[in-house]
Amino acid sequence: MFKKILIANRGEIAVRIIRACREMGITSVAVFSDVDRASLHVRKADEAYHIGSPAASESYLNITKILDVAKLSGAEAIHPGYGFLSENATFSAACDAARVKFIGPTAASMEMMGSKTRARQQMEVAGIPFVPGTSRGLQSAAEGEEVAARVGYPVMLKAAAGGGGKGMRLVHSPGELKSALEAAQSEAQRSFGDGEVYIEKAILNPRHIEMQVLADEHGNTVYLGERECSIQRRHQKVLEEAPSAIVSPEMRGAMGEVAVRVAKAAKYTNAGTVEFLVDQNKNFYFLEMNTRLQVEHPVTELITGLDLVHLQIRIAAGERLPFTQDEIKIRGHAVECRIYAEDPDNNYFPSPGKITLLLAPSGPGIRRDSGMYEGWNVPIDYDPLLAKLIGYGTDREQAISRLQRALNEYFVGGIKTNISLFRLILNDPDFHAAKLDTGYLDRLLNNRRTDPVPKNAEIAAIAAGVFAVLDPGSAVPSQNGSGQQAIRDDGSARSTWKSVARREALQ
Amino acid sequence: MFKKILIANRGEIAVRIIRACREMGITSVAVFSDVDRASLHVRKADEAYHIGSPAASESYLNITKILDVAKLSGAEAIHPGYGFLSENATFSAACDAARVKFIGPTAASMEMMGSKTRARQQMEVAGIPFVPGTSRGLQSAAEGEEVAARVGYPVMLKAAAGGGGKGMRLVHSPGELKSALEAAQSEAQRSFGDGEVYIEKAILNPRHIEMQVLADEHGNTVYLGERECSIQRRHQKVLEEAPSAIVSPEMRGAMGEVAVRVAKAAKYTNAGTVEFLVDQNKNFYFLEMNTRLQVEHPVTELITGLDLVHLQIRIAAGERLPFTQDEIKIRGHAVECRIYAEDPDNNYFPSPGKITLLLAPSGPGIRRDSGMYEGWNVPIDYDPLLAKLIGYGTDREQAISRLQRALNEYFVGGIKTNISLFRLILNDPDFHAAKLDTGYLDRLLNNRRTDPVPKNAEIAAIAAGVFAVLDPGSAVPSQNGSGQQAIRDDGSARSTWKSVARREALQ
Amino acid sequence: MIYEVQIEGKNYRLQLDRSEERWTCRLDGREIRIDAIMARPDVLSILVDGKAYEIKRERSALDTHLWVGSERYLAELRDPRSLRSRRSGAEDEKGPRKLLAPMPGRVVRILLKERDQVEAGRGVLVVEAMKMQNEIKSPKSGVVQKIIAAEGANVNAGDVLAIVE
Amino acid sequence: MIYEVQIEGKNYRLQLDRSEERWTCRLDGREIRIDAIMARPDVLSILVDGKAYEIKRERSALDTHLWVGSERYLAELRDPRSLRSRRSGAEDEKGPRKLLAPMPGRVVRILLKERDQVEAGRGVLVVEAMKMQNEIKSPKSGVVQKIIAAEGANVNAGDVLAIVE
Repeated sequence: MFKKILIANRGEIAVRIIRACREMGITSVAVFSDVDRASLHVRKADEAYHIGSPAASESYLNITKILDVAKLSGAEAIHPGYGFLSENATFSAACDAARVKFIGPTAASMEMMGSKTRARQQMEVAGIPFVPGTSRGLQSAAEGEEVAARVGYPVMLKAAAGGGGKGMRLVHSPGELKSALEAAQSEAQRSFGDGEVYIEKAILNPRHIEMQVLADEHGNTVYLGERECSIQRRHQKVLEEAPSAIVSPEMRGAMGEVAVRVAKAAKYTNAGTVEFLVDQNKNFYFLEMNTRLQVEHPVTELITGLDLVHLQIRIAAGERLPFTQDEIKIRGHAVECRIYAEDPDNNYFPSPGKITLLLAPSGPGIRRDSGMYEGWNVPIDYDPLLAKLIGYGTDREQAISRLQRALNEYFVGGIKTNISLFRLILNDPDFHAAKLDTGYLDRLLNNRRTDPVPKNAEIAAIAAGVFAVLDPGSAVPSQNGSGQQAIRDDGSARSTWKSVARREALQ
Repeated sequence: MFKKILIANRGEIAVRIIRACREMGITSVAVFSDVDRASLHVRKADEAYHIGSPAASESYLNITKILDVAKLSGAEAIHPGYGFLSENATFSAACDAARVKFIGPTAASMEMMGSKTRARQQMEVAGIPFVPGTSRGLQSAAEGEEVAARVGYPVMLKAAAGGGGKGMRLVHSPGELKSALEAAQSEAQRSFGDGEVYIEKAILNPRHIEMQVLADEHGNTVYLGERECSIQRRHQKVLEEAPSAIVSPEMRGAMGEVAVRVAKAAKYTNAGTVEFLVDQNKNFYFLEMNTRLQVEHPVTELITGLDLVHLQIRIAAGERLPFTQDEIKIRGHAVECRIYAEDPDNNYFPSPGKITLLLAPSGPGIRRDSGMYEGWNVPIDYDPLLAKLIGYGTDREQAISRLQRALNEYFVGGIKTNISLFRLILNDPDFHAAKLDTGYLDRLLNNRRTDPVPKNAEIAAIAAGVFAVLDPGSAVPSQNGSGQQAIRDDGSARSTWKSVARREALQ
Repeated sequence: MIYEVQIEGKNYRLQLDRSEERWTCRLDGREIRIDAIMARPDVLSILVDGKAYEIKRERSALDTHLWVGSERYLAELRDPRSLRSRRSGAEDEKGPRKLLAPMPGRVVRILLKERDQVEAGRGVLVVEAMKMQNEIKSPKSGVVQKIIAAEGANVNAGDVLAIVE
Repeated sequence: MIYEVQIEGKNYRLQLDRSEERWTCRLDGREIRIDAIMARPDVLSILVDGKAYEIKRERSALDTHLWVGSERYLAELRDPRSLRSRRSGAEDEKGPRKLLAPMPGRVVRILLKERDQVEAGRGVLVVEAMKMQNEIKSPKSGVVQKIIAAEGANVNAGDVLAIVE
């Protein structure tokens, strides 16, 4: 087993990996940029090294600096977490060259899965089910029209190097195809430096369901059940659950078999996720493979009772999987909420800044994986994921009700978060009925009418006064200098709250 | 299902029950004494009523006041938690009389189990295995000597109304018996107002293992597996785990069968616990039945995936058990630490007071049931249990390592806690080898030699200076007025820390 | 002590006094029996004849929200004088208005120059945070009187970025 | 700035200065490269050439402990003058000594009267907290000069209960 592991990441996932290292008796090495000196992963690690300025390219994406720290600290392995360098084949290869074990798949597996068209070509050989379409980039609009005619409209144009919805176009009729293709190609060129675009039959209102796989370096590969990830905004997952309400044991077995075939075809090792598109008749089609640990891995851990990060490390150390496929038992239900620093009043725009108050939920069936703490200043430079709140229950209903209970206990002061969004989702009848598809969340947010002033407005009015009595000074947000300035500059209510408070203090 | 439930308790268990109510859509009603207005259960409940002065007899033990609140608030049921009125048959009967459902067994079941000798008489009829001895109080020393001669020395004298070690005596030879009996009887009389004492063969170095049972009001009774509770101080449990390392599936089945027979013999309903003494040959003997929810119920919840409080409420509402015995599956391992406000430097004497800083652990496999929060003043009037930290893992080793990791994250400032005690236990080779009996913890604490000044003393020295530089004012414990006084009165180091800090502040 | 409180745009007249531990509370003239303590800064526990409420205060540079349980309310506290001076929305249209940064970030683009005409809702500059760009829009139609923020500068929540006259 | 630090009874001479964000640190004359920030009140993150330490300060009315990871250290910070005046334990026996309440509680029994003789370690009074009784023992042999606490009174941690001369 490794004695020391470097974590090439930050935030909640770095903390989660540091915890796994501590639990396994492995020394953890953190790296940090200028703005992360006070971040939780630096507080919690056994060792920590500064690697540069806030720009990721100068720090968390800088292969040379990270390998230098590995050498300096004597780390024998590197865990990349998710994002940053986690799916970077060059980094995986560079680790091999530096004789540091990369905790994840080989560069070859990553490269194969990196290009959607190359992956598709390989997977077709392995007999994996696909959305009907082309497995290579379109040479011309004519070719596109020919394929579209074969598979039937509507069709989807997708960038081969794509992701996050960039270079994607939905085409309903032959007339639209040519202009849509040109638009998609130029967008793909701009976004990924690669204009290759392919065509697929469009699956309307699909579900996004993914299967977790684990493969050791001795040829053993298993699946750990699916995750329902259809609830997305701007093509980003917001809430995930396991198992999926629509997946029967038979369907799980069939999807799992396919996922294992995909992994074996890619000579895949360590933890990976095979993403499927599922249509309304529960036909599932291979979408892509994520060659890393997923943000949402905890829901799988809760229903299987396994620790995926422990297992990643054991696999990377050359150990065999400690169980066979039929020893894996799924029990209960788990739902994860991604707590983002986002302002619900400003179209969920990121909201970094200082956390002035943090009330964290706990209790039965609640797991919290967090990278924040009270007093921490959330930097403006990285993505807004603050923490993950995961609810487990005997069944889906109990998992949801525990999560609702915990969300009511959760409070982050000083910055805005999307916690209220989860209250909205978890109260929605369609969510309870598991009527989900990738369009679900946009529909929910668009159809939402602003409620009439709710029943506790009078309590809020009283509370506003009680704060002024018990905490007069507080009307000036003291932790936030700019707050005072805003109050001075802006002839608005806050300044008078302040003046009221002042008179109050004199009495 | 009930619309409203009153919780006749305080602290972490009241919070835990309030959470269950919220998860089930039931309105929760808290009660509080003068010193608990700011306690967490009052913050978290839907309704809260003051019931009197700090003395438990005037508040949490006051049946009249509690039933008055039930009537006033319209609560349809009362959950007693543990301690206080939870095993008070008079209260259970009074609830019936007031037509408020008591969430627990009937008064009759409680009374039968309330007296160890009466319970023993009933259980002998049901063919439950007992430690050899008498099932009724001794009339004379002669009778005691006669029984002792039959079962063999050493023997244990026990108070029939007893508990917590009061009125207990270990007797090694006939000569000691008479005086020991008189001492036990008078102590029992003083402690319980009942001098009845019975005699049993003494089991040396026994394990204390208990079996969780659930019975609905339709005659269905199941067992949910055992808990290993041998780690005790002053006859109080400190750390519990499930399953027990020495219990095989066969032994579990046998103990479970007996526990179910005990429950049925007592016409038991709702959640209960059958305690067994287990000797070194794994023979198990019925000890007593606890007719309430146990402090340590979470370890059973984690290995079974069930919520015992939800189930208690459903049973009390007249529902049938939603599963059969063979649907209950035990998976993984769980260990619970009871976090007490106790001073390890002062023989674990209670340490109430204001919590000035609270760093709470979380992450994979960690459940925290807590009644405290930062800024709360722990009252001097009740027992010192602050919170429970429970670790779950795929196996015992992982559960322990996760708990060790979490304990290192746990910090309570302003008062003393026994957190360091758990570090000691979880690092002990005998604990890892599961070599446990009821004498384990006393042995561990007595054999413990004070370590040489450990390796990080120099870091501590540097840190002391860094605090003085970064937080000069802090040398005066500001949250604690008396602290300043102590510092002024006592011509010691702290005052100079203060003076150093002062000069520092001037630079 | 008298407070004029505005919750989600609705005004309340609140009379609130405390002697020792006892509170007297009148809301729009109606007497209400309450008990209140501050459990932590920004966290209240309020009892209103039996009902228990945990209230959390969410303060930002721009506004204050109060959470009652899981419901969130925009809250303003003011005294009658300032109220009089701000009653009509029309008056808000008069005089210069400031554009404030809603969150910390970096000014990546300035879309208008000083003395440019601007309609209400039109973007004046772009602030980037966490790899996303946010157009700061003009609160009113008028003329860009002043651009205060410099391109590339880091700004804090509440900083004044520009003024529209 | 020079500090005399005592950790678990062992003395260290610490020279510590900070200009802007840079620290200079000498422990018993040995130079050590450190970086330190205060993450929260009573919580430090200290880096000592690569090694990361989270330090938590546990303050009570009677003493200060520092947690380095999971190890707990009794810590005292003093300057040379006070040190000189307190070096020998013998001197501690001279003069009156105060008995302080180690925790909040209630004085349930007073075991000695003023002017009683008392040996070191003998109980002087009994404080009850959380249903347990704790004998407060005399730190030295001598005479009970003054009993300050009254039977039945509530006391706070650090309150002076009695003085032994």
